[in-house]
Amino acid sequence: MQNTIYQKLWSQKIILSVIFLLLLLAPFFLSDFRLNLLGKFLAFAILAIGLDLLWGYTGVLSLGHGIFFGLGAYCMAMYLKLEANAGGLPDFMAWSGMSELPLIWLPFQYPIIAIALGIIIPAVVAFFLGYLTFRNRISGVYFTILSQALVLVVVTLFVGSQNLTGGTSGLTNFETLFGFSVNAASTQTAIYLITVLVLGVVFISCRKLVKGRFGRVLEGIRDGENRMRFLGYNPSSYKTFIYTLSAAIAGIAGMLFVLQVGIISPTMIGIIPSIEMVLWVALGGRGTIIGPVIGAVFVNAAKTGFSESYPEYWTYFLGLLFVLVVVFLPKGLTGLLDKWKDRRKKQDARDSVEVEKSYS
Amino acid sequence: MRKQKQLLFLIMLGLMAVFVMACSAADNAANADEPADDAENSEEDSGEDASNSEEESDTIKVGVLHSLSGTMAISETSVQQAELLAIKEINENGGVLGKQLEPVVEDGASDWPTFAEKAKKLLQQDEVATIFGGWTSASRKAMLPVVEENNGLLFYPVQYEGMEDSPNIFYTGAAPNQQIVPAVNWLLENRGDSFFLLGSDYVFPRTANAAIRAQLDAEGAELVGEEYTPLGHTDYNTVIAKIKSENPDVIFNTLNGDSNVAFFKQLNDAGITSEDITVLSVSVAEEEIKGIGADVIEGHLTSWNYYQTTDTPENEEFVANYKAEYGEDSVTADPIEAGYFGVYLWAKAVEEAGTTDVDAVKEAAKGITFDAPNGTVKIDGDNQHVYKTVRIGEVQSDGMISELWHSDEAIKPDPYLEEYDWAKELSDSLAE
Amino acid sequence: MVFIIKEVKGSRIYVLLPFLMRKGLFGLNEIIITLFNGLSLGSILLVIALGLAITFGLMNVINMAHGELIMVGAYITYVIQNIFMDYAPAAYFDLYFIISIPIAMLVAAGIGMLLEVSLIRHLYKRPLDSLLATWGVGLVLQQLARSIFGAPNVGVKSPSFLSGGLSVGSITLPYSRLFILALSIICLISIFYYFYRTASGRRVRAVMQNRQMAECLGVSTRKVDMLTFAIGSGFAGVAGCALTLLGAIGPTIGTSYIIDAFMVVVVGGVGALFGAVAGALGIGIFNTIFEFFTNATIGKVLIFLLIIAFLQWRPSGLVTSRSRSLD
Amino acid sequence: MPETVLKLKKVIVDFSGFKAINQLDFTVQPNNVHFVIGPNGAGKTTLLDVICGKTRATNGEILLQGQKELSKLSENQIVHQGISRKFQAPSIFANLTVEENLEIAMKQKKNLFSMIKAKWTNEEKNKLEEMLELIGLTEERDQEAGALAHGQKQWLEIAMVLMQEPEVVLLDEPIAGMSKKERDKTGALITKIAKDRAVLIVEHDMDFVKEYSDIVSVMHEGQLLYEGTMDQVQNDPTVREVYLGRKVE
Amino acid sequence: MLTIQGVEAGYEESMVIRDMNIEVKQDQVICVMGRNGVGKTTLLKTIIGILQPQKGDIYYNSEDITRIRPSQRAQKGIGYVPQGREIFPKLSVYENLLLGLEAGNETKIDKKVYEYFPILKDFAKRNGGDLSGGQQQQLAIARALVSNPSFLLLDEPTEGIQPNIVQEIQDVIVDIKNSSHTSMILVEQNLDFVKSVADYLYVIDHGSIVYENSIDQVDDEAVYRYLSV
Repeated sequence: MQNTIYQKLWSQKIILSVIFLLLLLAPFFLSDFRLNLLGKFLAFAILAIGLDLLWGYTGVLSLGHGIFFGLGAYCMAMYLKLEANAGGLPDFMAWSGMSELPLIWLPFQYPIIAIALGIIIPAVVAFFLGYLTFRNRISGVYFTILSQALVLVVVTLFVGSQNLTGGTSGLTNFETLFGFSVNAASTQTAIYLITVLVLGVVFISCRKLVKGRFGRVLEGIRDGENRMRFLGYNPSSYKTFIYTLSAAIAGIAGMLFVLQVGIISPTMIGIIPSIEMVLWVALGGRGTIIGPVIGAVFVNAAKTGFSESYPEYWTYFLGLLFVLVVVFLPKGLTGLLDKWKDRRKKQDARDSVEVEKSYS
Repeated sequence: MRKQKQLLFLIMLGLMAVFVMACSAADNAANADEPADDAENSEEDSGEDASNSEEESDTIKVGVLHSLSGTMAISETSVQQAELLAIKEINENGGVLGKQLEPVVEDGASDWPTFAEKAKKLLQQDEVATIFGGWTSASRKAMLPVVEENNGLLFYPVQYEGMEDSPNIFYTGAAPNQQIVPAVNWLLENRGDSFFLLGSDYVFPRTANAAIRAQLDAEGAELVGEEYTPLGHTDYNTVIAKIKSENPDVIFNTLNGDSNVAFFKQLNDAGITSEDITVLSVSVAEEEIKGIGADVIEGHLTSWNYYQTTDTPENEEFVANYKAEYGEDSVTADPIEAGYFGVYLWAKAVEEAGTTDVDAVKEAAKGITFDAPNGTVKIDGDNQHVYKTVRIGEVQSDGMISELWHSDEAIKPDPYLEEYDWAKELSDSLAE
Repeated sequence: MVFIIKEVKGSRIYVLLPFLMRKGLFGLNEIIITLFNGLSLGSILLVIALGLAITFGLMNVINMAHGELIMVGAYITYVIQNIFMDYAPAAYFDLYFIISIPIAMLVAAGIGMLLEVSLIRHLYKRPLDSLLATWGVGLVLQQLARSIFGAPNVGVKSPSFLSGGLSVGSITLPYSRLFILALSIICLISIFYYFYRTASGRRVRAVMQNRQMAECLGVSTRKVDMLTFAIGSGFAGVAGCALTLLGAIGPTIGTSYIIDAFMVVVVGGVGALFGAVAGALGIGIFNTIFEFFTNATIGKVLIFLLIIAFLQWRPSGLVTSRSRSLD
Repeated sequence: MPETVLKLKKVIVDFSGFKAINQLDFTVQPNNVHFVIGPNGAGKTTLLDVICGKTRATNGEILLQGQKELSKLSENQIVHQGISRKFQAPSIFANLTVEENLEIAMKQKKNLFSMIKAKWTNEEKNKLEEMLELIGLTEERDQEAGALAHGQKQWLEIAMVLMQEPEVVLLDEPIAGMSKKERDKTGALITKIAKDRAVLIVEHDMDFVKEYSDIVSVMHEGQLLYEGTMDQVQNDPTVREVYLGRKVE
Repeated sequence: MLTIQGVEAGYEESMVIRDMNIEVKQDQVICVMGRNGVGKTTLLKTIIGILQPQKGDIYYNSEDITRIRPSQRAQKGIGYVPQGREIFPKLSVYENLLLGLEAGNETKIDKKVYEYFPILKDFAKRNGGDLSGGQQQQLAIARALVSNPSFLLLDEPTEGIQPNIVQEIQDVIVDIKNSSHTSMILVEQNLDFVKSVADYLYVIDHGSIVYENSIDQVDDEAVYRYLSV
């Protein structure tokens, strides 16, 4: 028994390493544009891992992860914008009537602080919302709808405070990052590689987190929150923590997104993208760490592919995909793989099982 | 039970196959320079065919990038249609440089990062000679760094707030001095001098209103109120209550999209007609009127460079062709026309330059003219905007707009409002 | 630059000051108008949320395609208007609106029924999944509308008897608003009548209170589920019809209302029709007041913050009712 | 060790007017297998609920070891005080393996950060082995708990309760739905675990109660009707009356 | 009329009743006795269809009804008075009774129901949830009777209610037996009452029938052994 588990882990490790290696080597065989796209997908994959910690492992569905992604992205974008204007006032501030840099923009002159805030701000926002809702044992559908309302609040605020956020246009037109041209192919390749590395780190640490005892507790909360109370756990604190953690991860993903796409705007953090993020996880397979990665890359590749090939009809595909996956593949693509594996295993074991059953 | 599962499995398999196909299409495009892929690609729909490189082909690829889905599809699809019509007409007349134009259509999906991504794809992957696209300022701003970085071309067809002149963008819509400034002047002369500014909360209305405030101040007119509502806002009761209590002579309306429908319907319901307060809109054209309902907006004013009723021989032909292509019910409007003649301007510049090379085309485009449906337009060599005639019009009961006034000649574009003393402070602060 | 800042602030004060100074903060007219507008917004929200109060509130199904059912209702109105324009004598044109209400209801109900039988029925035990699946359905419906009616908005001409308004002193109360107010009351009464005075409504209530026992008495819970969902969807159609009086009719009309509708139901308390009424009016009035004293953007933000604060105080909404279907 | 491990003083549980438990005084002694029986609606399960914190007492005190007041604590705090409960329906975690179920149930610091750092110690491993041995699921340790037979699930849940090293174990109908053989095994298990702690069991199966009880409490209408050994209970006329029809002649 | 053949049923993996064989003839009243938790309620739930048996079949008027839904069984004339009454708390008494008609065999509420339980007429407009336990039980029985069922399942109709109402209910059950062609399965704890109404008695323990006999040959001591503590 023990042996086969080790074998399983071993082979999994090999497959994952190969994928990782392939991703690292991608710059050699993909065009700049495709590499850039892939980098974007991988940034999404990072977010999906965080979202899955929350949904797949802890059973809390957030339809508002767009804002955490957005908060991270805006933090990075603010730094880039200031860098592009070389300390001057960003253009949109000028035409919305500001004469000097507003206070809240000041910290973002320093890249380290900007990056740190890109993680901290989403985490803090999530912590407060999580604390307030989970403490009251608001859960399930209620939390989901509340998280959606949060998106509306944040998006409305971002659109409304044009002088601070650039309004609907968002922040774009960046030039340099640490003195390198953001849009240069070499910088983009470097950012891509950083994305792959961050993905690797997030992947491994989340995997470690959920494979351990902590992960069991999360699954316990997902499957029976009240039962966990009677085993001596306080599910609210766990849920708040995971919500905060996944928001921080989303923030990281947002920062990587901005670096590669070169723009962040409220359209990217609204209701629709937030729901799409959930689709990535659902399609890849919730409750696994590799699932959301597969899902994020797969859905976005499909979306890009469809919309390039059938710009007028791709929303049909996306909608149908949503329905079919949810109805027929509740465990997503990884679930499908597992089923195949199970079936093969069961085939082997069928005879013996049947003998046993007839006796019991 | 088992049968069900088998069926399910088949469906999933089919879906995956579709996926793989879509993805491989994308991948093929990725390896565009590898000739091995050509045989496979030639079987694909020529519209999607991305692999033929320019030298060996007898077509020129041009990108058409508008929102075909999402909230902005409401406005952008018609512009896209006009551009495709122009491309078709040019092709029927022998193309450009003897080559046929091949439009590569992409969906910006009302999402600005998607505009950036698709613009990048068009320039890097498809190597299009130019892109026609965008509607919102946000989408243009998203594409701007991409076209600049890749030294591509973008023809942007919508009136906007100005304060921009990218070397890689041609602006075929109106600059503020070709729409807003003359409209304010005309209103002051003809309709009264107490103004209420109403706009959607984004960059165009905010910037336009900043200019209007300065202009009103300079003219000694009265600003009685200024309101912004979120994009997509649908309840204007409270705003109308505020308007009523201020009782302005004129409402200068920079609302966008759906909000216009809600505003005009509710304004009409509140018993305010064009006789009581004149609303002048700068984002309401014939097509929007269809959605608003001519009965509720009748008598209100608009300021544009073109109306379907504009009396030129070119327009007569344009309207006829457009209707022939897209149905009797379809209407033309200013952005549609700007998208349409943008294609012609580009084609003319390419012919002039003898190549699709961006720098050569830009050079050749300077001062080029074209007899567009709205009259003769000319590209300004300095800021790549076009000279256009300004027209104030009144909405008729049939949904058409009849012209009340037009400028004597095509007005020189002035995106930074440098010509106006009252705007000095404004433009100075932005020019830095 | 200083100049513009002054003006920005100036304009704000401009808007507020006349009220405060010229007419006084508590001018009677302003109070009446604000109250009426709040009531009117509340009634619009109520019309939109009534359907959801049934499908989400009573059945605990999160139907994200509800907004698209509203869209269906709006397009039905458009289609019927066009039919009247082409075939009916001009004198009877205004009747189209009256006729489209029941037809919009029936068509939306039919689509809802189809949705229930083909999809939602299989997801009752997975409420979050039904949320995701119906969102996909919404996406498809939206694109379908775009394919059929084209991407641009379509225009619906309000019937002439609803244009203009009722003048009370210096105040004008638009007929269309009054109509929607009346419509929301009619909808409420008919829902009330249906649930409390008909055999079919009685079955629905029985199923929601004790599904198993109702089944044991011979009530086909499947049929009841289907019917209940269809009715909830039908009211979305009615809402779509009403919304044509106020705003744009396009493929994305539903998305702009759906979250508001959900908030109404959440604030009102899932499973309580009465709660939905209170929630709608509360949100409507507060929103109008906030918007009146600030602007539409800040008003929206304030109202959402208020809702979140409210849920801290009453996590399960204004009216809590324990219905079996939620256990 | 004090005489009484758990003491309820004048506890009332009022469900909007209906008193499921009414002025109940109740004590549990250490090392006893203590059964609670009574007709339906007598308040047996409510008694367990109020002890473990699932239901709040409207009035009264619940004292552990004579001093710790439980009635104001939350469910998870009560667990840490040393009271563990097994519910009537098997509530193991079906998606986790047998071993994982025991792992999360184990007595340990259960706050967030100690759980992130948590690693198996030798002591813990030994304890796990012992427990698997005790419930006879060593073979099935890597199996998903959902795939176990009904009896095995119940044992696993008892083991999860024991992993918390409680002073008082509450069991709600532990043998419902079990075969004769499984019942015997469960009985033996209960006798074994009662060596170190008090076990309070709600049960209907009289043969089982008779065989394994040290003391039996009969509840009726939210109050304690009778308490004694099974023999005493069986010979008490009021008890018989309550059981054999409520038509009081 | 009703035949239960080798039925095995329960919740998830735990079998509550095993290899159950019961036969009810036309106009017969069958009583089922046993202590709490031995499977009596499970048996009735399986007959009405709330639970699906894992094994075995149920025939009603020689038609196999094992796989049809409870509502269809109700429409075939099986009435059910569940343990715990299960009346609809927010429906009025009258509405609760009207729901009894859903089985579709009758269109009007039979006056006899009000003769049996006059209180239901007085309280017609009150919410079911506001009635006392005994009144709720009367309502539950009345609700089952309005559809004029040919087969009635009664799960501990006298449990936990005040003695005067117990007597009323028992009288009604005896009257139904005597005055109509309704067969019954009655779950009861009170042997004296059982003897006054039943034709045949089953005693269940640990999910199986441990004793059965025609009522006139019942051995009281044997029964008590399975019922008492």
